Amino acid sequence: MTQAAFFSLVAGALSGIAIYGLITQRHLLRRILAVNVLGNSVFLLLVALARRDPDYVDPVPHAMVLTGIVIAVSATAFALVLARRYYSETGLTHLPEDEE
Amino acid sequence: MSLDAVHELLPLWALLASVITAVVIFALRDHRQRQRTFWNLFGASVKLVLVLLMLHGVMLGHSYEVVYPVLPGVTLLLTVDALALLFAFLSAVLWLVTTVYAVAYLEHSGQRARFFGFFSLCVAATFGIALAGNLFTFFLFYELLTLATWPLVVHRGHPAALAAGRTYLAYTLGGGVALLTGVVAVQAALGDVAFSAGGIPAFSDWAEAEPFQATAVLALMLAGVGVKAALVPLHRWLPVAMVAPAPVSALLHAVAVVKAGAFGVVRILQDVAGPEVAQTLGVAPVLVALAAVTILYGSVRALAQTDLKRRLAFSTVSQVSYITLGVALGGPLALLGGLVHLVHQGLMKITLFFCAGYYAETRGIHRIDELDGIGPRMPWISAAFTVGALGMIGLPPVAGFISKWYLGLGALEQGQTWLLGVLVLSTLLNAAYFLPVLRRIWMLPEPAGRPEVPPERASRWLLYPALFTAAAALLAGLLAAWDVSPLGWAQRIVEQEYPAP
Amino acid sequence: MIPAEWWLGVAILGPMLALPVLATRRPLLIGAVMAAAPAVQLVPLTLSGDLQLSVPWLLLEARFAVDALGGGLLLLSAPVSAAVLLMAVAQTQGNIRQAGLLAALTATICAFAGVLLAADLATFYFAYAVMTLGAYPLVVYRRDPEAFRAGRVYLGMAVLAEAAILAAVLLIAASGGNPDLAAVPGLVAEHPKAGLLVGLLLAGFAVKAGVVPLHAWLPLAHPAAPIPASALLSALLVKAALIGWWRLLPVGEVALPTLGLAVIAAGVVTNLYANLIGITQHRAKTVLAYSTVSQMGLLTTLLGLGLIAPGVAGAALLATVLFAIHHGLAKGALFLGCGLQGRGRGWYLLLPALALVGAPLTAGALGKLAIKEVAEPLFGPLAAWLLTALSVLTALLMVRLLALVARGEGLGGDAPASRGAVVGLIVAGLVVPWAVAALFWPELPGAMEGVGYWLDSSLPLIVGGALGAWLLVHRHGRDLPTIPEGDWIKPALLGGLRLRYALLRIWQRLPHPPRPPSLSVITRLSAAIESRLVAVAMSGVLFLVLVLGISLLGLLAGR
Amino acid sequence: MSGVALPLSFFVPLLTALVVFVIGVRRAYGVILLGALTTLAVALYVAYAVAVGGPQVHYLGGWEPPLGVELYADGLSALMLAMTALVGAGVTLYAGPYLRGKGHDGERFWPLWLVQWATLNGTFLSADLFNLYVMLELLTLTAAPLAAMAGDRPSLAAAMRYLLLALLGSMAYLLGVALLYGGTGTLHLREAGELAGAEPYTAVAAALMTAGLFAKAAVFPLHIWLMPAHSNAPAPASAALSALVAKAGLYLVLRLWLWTFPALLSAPMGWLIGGLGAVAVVYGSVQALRQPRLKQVIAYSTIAQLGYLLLLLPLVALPAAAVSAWHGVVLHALAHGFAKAGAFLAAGNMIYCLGHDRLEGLRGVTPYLSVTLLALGLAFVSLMGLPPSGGFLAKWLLLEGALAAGQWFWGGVVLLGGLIAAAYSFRVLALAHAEVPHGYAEIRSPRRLPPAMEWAPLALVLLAYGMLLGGVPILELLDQGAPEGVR
Amino acid sequence: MTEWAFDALLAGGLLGLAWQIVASRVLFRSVVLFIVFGLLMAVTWARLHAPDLALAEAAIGAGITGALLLSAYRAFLSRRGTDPGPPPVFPRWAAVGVAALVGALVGGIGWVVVGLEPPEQTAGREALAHLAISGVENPVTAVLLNFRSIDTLSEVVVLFVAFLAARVVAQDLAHAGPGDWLRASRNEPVLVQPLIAFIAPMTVLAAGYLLWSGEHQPGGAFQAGAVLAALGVLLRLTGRLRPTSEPSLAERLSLVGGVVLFSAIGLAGAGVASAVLAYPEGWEYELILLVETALTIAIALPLVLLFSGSGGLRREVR
Repeated sequence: MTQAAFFSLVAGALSGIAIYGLITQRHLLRRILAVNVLGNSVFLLLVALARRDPDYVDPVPHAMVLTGIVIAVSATAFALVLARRYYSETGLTHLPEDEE
Repeated sequence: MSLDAVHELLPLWALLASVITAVVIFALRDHRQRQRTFWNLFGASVKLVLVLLMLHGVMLGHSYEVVYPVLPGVTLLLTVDALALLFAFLSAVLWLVTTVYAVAYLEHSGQRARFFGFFSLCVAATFGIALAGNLFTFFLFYELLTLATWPLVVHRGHPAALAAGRTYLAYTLGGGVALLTGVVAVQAALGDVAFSAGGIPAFSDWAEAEPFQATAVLALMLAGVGVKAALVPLHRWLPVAMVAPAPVSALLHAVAVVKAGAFGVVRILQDVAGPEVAQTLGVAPVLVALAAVTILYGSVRALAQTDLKRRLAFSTVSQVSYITLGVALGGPLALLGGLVHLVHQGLMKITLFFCAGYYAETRGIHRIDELDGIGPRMPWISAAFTVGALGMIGLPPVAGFISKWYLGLGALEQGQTWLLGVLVLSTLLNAAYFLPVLRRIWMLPEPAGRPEVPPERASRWLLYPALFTAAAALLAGLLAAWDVSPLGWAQRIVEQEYPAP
Repeated sequence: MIPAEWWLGVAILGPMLALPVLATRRPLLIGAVMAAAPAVQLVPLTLSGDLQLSVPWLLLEARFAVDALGGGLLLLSAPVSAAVLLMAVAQTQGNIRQAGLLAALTATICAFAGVLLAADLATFYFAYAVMTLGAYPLVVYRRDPEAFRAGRVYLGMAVLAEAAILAAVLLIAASGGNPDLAAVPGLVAEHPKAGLLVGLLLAGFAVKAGVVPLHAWLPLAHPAAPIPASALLSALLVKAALIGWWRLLPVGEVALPTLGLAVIAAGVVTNLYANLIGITQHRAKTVLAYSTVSQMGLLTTLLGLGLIAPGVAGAALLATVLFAIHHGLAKGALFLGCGLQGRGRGWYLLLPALALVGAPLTAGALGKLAIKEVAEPLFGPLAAWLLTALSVLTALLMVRLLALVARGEGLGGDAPASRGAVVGLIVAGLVVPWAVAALFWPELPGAMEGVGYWLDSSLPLIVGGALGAWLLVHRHGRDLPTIPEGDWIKPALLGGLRLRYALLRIWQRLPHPPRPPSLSVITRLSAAIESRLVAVAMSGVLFLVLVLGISLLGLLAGR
Repeated sequence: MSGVALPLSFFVPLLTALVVFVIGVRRAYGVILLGALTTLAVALYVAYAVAVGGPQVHYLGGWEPPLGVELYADGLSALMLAMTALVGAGVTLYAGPYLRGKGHDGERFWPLWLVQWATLNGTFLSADLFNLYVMLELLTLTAAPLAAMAGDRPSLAAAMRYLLLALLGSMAYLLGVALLYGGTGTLHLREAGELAGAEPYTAVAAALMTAGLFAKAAVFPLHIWLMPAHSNAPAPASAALSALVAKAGLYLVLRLWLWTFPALLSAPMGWLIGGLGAVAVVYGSVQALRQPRLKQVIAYSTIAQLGYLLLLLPLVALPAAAVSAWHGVVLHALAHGFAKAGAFLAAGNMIYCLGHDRLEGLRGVTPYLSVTLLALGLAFVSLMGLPPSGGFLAKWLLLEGALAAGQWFWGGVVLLGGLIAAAYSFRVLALAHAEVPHGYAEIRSPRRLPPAMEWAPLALVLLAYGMLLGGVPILELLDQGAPEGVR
Repeated sequence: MTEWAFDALLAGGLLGLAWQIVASRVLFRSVVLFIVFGLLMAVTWARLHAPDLALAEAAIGAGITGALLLSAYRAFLSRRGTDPGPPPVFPRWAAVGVAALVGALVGGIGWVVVGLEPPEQTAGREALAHLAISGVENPVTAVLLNFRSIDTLSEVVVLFVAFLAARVVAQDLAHAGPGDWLRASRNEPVLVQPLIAFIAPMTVLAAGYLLWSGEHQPGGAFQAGAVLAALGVLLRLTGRLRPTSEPSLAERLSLVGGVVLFSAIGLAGAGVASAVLAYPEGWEYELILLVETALTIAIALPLVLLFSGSGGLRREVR
């Protein structure tokens, strides 16, 4: 098994964990964290795939990931601001429908 | 644009006459009563003139056609033939009359801009239905009619009106779906085909190749138009919708809606399927049976009503099925009866609703037992009512007799003697629910303590339309054998549908 | 100058055209014009030639013509109409409803003329229907419960009859469009559904003719209607049935012995029954109504004779016309006479009553003789005996009538015009039938010879008169059974009412179908579903399912 | 020259947004209008160019794919672009007076909306899968704050929910892109499709991308964020979100399945995705039936209407149905865009006048809002697919396709959806006709609408009706560059 | 072999941390472990020959994100009003079901990924082939700023939009960002002032270096911007920068300047070069550097403002 394939599998597993977390966790902060982990897992997959061919390292996925990281931090920042505003308006750390 | 081109597009101008009227009226503010009345009457008159021009043209052997491709393989087609003009002329005349009536009727109510706007739109749609040259165009205007009439039905806005509106929509939109399915299925199978007298040739080929599908499609289309034609068991909306103001009822029952349904039956049976195909597919006999049931059912139900307009509404249920019956029977005589009843029923029923509205508006009379002794008090309107009612019974010389005559002959021509029984029974029932009303109007003494209403509240313009239509109904029967009478015109249509061998 | 054939139209519409005179409000003028107007009905008779009027734009190409039947009955119609209108003007002087009554009367008269003169099927039906309906306002003119009850019964039965006639008319038209009336008997005879057709026609017109048991409206309507209206009903309207029968049925075309016998039986029974019931009645006009029924029975019998033997059809028709004229004039005079005031009015009634009984030298004797002439070849002496027996009953009935009139009060005003009308009718009743007989059946008056005839014709009068006088003197008619006017109709209506209530009760007890589930169920259900779906967790799970599902299908597609 | 129009349609609104941000809305209102009009002109020019000269291509930076990013305008893109421009112009005209009237200065709204417009144009033009990812993220990040703008509990929760699902969706999409790039080595939409075929990785990629886009476009089981988000946004934003943003997601779904994954489009796949669409059609309409507020009704109607677009997938594989269904679906997208935007703007007028959009409040408002109610009524008519609206033409074509191929089920869905749509529509319209209840006293008379607000909804809705006249040219334009099966 | 062991250890660490992040009972631990996760990610990038990413991840993924998360965590601690209590726990049976589904997905992705053959022709190969005419030597920078520059442009727009979006839902300054602005006072530890005086210029220098070096070696506008942003965070935390609710004109210009400049050059490309976003021949390097400089600021400023939770910042003069 090549290193790329190995890390691809790791990326898959990471995305699984992240999605599981996104579904089962209800605290907004944790959900945002889960989304971030999911993003990282996708980035990992991209970079791992860029590394498959022993001849060269594909720069395109790298550029994609770089773009992705900035987008991820933007989205995270907005999500956090939103979550904080939500918390201050409602006093809830989770979405209203998750109330038992 | 040369004059010839303008002339060629006459159907379009006539259609636009009412559409533009509608738009202008929508744009007028509510209190601009004079302007609105002017536009109303102007639009109606212009339209009537244009229709007359077309009538003239068609009599000279000219044919009009307006084509506009809407989608690839789907065209908007307006054609003018004798059948189209029969309905178009009827609606144009009655629109003018009803407009006069409605202007007087709604003089003091709110939301007149909305009302008259939709009123005009409604007539535009009716006109479109009349002139539709293919199924797509027909459906387009057919549904437009539903939309344009709904605001009129719920115009009063009270809960009963809203409930009536709901029922109306439930039935008509459901029917629209059935019709749409059928129409699209025809389009999918045959492409863009225009109506043709005696049936579309491609349709009969199709019916031979795929009888099951053709039957289903035909049944769907007929069910669709059957809703507006108030065939049992699709009739329930009609009596409910009578909560609408009287001009609307007149429109629904006489000018537009049920007529559109009946006209649709004519078009589909005669000009799409063709009478023979409909007969072989077994659709026509079922329709005949349904129409017969409806005729009797409507009359029986009318008997039990105590509200005048409700009684009239059930009477419509029964009467409109005469048209369906005539067409479904499928012979020249029966078709003649059905077609001529299209006009006659319109004239008579509109008279009755005008009168009912007049009673309601001037005296607050809604129930039949409140009519006691109103005849001597209001002789003119009551005379009009009497003419209408007698016509409905089928009593000569009012027009209803002529229809019944040809329907009966048609039934016998087709060897359906039992239908004679239906017609006779229906006559009896009609008499049974109309004659007591007449008796109350003319014979019973006026109850004591009926409030005296100052005569000026009853606008003369509520009276004249009723008198006009009553006279028309009377003359249509009296002068039936004249060339330009409805009967004469219907004969012209029948000659096209059943060309002499 | 009006073309000759248009006088037919004038004859029909004449009385109607006189109506505007009402606007003058001058009683004398009105009376004179109204009484004179029906005279135009006689104009076509004076014009020579075969009058035919065709109006291609009217109705279904209307046609009019005069023939023996129509022309003969015009001779009846004109004097009766004139007298009736005169009486109506006189009696309703100052009444605000005078115009209404006169309008209804003239409309009915015009329609009757239309029935007589119509030469095509549709126009005939039209005129007949208008006449039927036009009589309704006459019946309910008094606006009291009695009048309304009578009107209801009249209208109900008339409309039922109308329906039967309509069916028959359509059946005929189906085989010949809108045929000339002259062609109708032939069409009916050859019609594939001839049996049904003849049945419908017989039954339909029988209501108007008052054949038992379809006579019930007559004894109700006559007493309820005002005097002139009653006269019109009895003298003219019921005769329209004869026209219907004779014009439409294939009399003279084919022999229908069974049917003919049945019709004769019905006629005889009608006569017998109506006379018997009539004797029990307590109001003069009711008695007269039953008398009309009984006399119409005789006319029905003539139709039956015509049906049995085409050979005698011509004679039977002539007899019918003759008897109808006689009866109409006599009955009209009797009714109008009832409307006179004062002690002397019984004398006015005597002559017409004698005529009805068929006393010698009266027109009645002529009529009865005509019937006998027609019937004897077929039934021999039986016919004469039967006729005599029935006449005895008629005589009894007339005694009853005169007694009632002598005792009772007059019903109308006592204007000289009224008396004039009555006298006019009596005179016409003496003259016209004889004139007709002399013109068209010259040998008939010749048959009134010999002692046998005189005995025969006076026998009923003597026997009946004596019996009646005896009953009158000794019993005063007190212990006669009380039979309601219209005999069977009252119990029948009551029974119908009870049945209706019973049915209503049953209907109310029937289980009603359950209401369909309302929209709220759907909305509640959808709300429940939506609240389950709304959690992000649920969305996540569904998202996973979606991904796996599409992947799986995609993999399968790849295979 | 015409090639430059493609990038311009992205850059013009973007730069307008930036300029507006810098110099402030109060001074830049003219700039906004100028930018909007320029964008409209550019978009219409693109449509014209495509109609005349066939599909237009612009390689950004001059680099051809797979190296660079291609902007590609075929008939579909051009139509969506034009629709966006028209709706966008309407929204822009409307938003100014609306926000001023509601007491906002619009500092937050304008840049977000203009960037969103630019992004929409970019989404419709871009032929690059990764670039589309960026565009999708931009859409999310512009849409979520618009939804949260009211700042109260329901709208914040809605925005939060939307954000979480949208992020999940974009990550899934990106994962799919990664797989696709890993398998084909290209990010170009069509090239990837040509290279990919029906491989396992394509299947998984398709699944991830489709599901991700479903989450973004609120397709049936993942629709829950849409109603609260769209109904709580300011009216012009709602209009843009419902008419354009959600549709952009579905536009991509259709693009992907027709251009990139046609090999995977088997009959069961069609049934699955079309089935979801069918359920959405029915379910969304039923939900709309029970909503107490106007904007909620309209928002649920969006869920239902978007479902129609998915009906293309089961039909497009059948030769008898393909062309009609394709035409019908695109017409539906257009008609829905106009009608929905008009409906939301009309609802905005109601809020503006009455201060709320509870349906009961529609009683007796006719005198003040007659034009608005006309627009609303016409919009609903188009939504339920009755003539003479564009929605009717779309439904006609869909039905014709379905019936021509003997697919009565899909035809039935179209019809049933129309019926339920009629039910919720007329529930609303009936209240507009209803009389004022007894004892009703007007506390304050409604405000008068500025003309721009009064007429903008009607103008938009009438565009949906104009399609009756322009059906043939529109479909001719659509045929430019259409894929094999649907030409 | 050691490499494999290292990779395995790395993978194990990533998975373990990820599990802890989503499943640990203590939220704070999750937040902190996420920062660690980011650092571990950076190491992984490095292992996978992606040094650009390693830099960016360390600066942005771990650094800025971590700061944002921590300040958000703090905000969630400050309970106001009623105590909502912890969010309800997800039912176990459902969790098992979710796990099964997730497992299936992971299995599917894994199976597909392992079977994925590298294609012959890729966009990456093309990029490397065209590197010579791109104007820069670092292939990643070439892709970002030349071949696929529209992505970069859009991505900066994303950042800008995130800032705008955050302003929409922003709270008042006292509760936004890291909380109350603490005026730099005499109470602060004595080392702070000298350290900042040292760090600030050094950081700017480092950023400048990263920016410049991005042309031929790992680095570039993102990394430089992230480093600058980190400086901003530091200054904000130590009270050297005061939050203001609205951005000043200069700030507004800086926020949009990058994109505007980039767009302007790009649109000019339609005239002077062949296409939009094409650089005129021979000017590639200069223009890319210019754009990158503007972008650095356009990246740094929104990040700082997002952390600060404010519309703008003012220098605090003591």
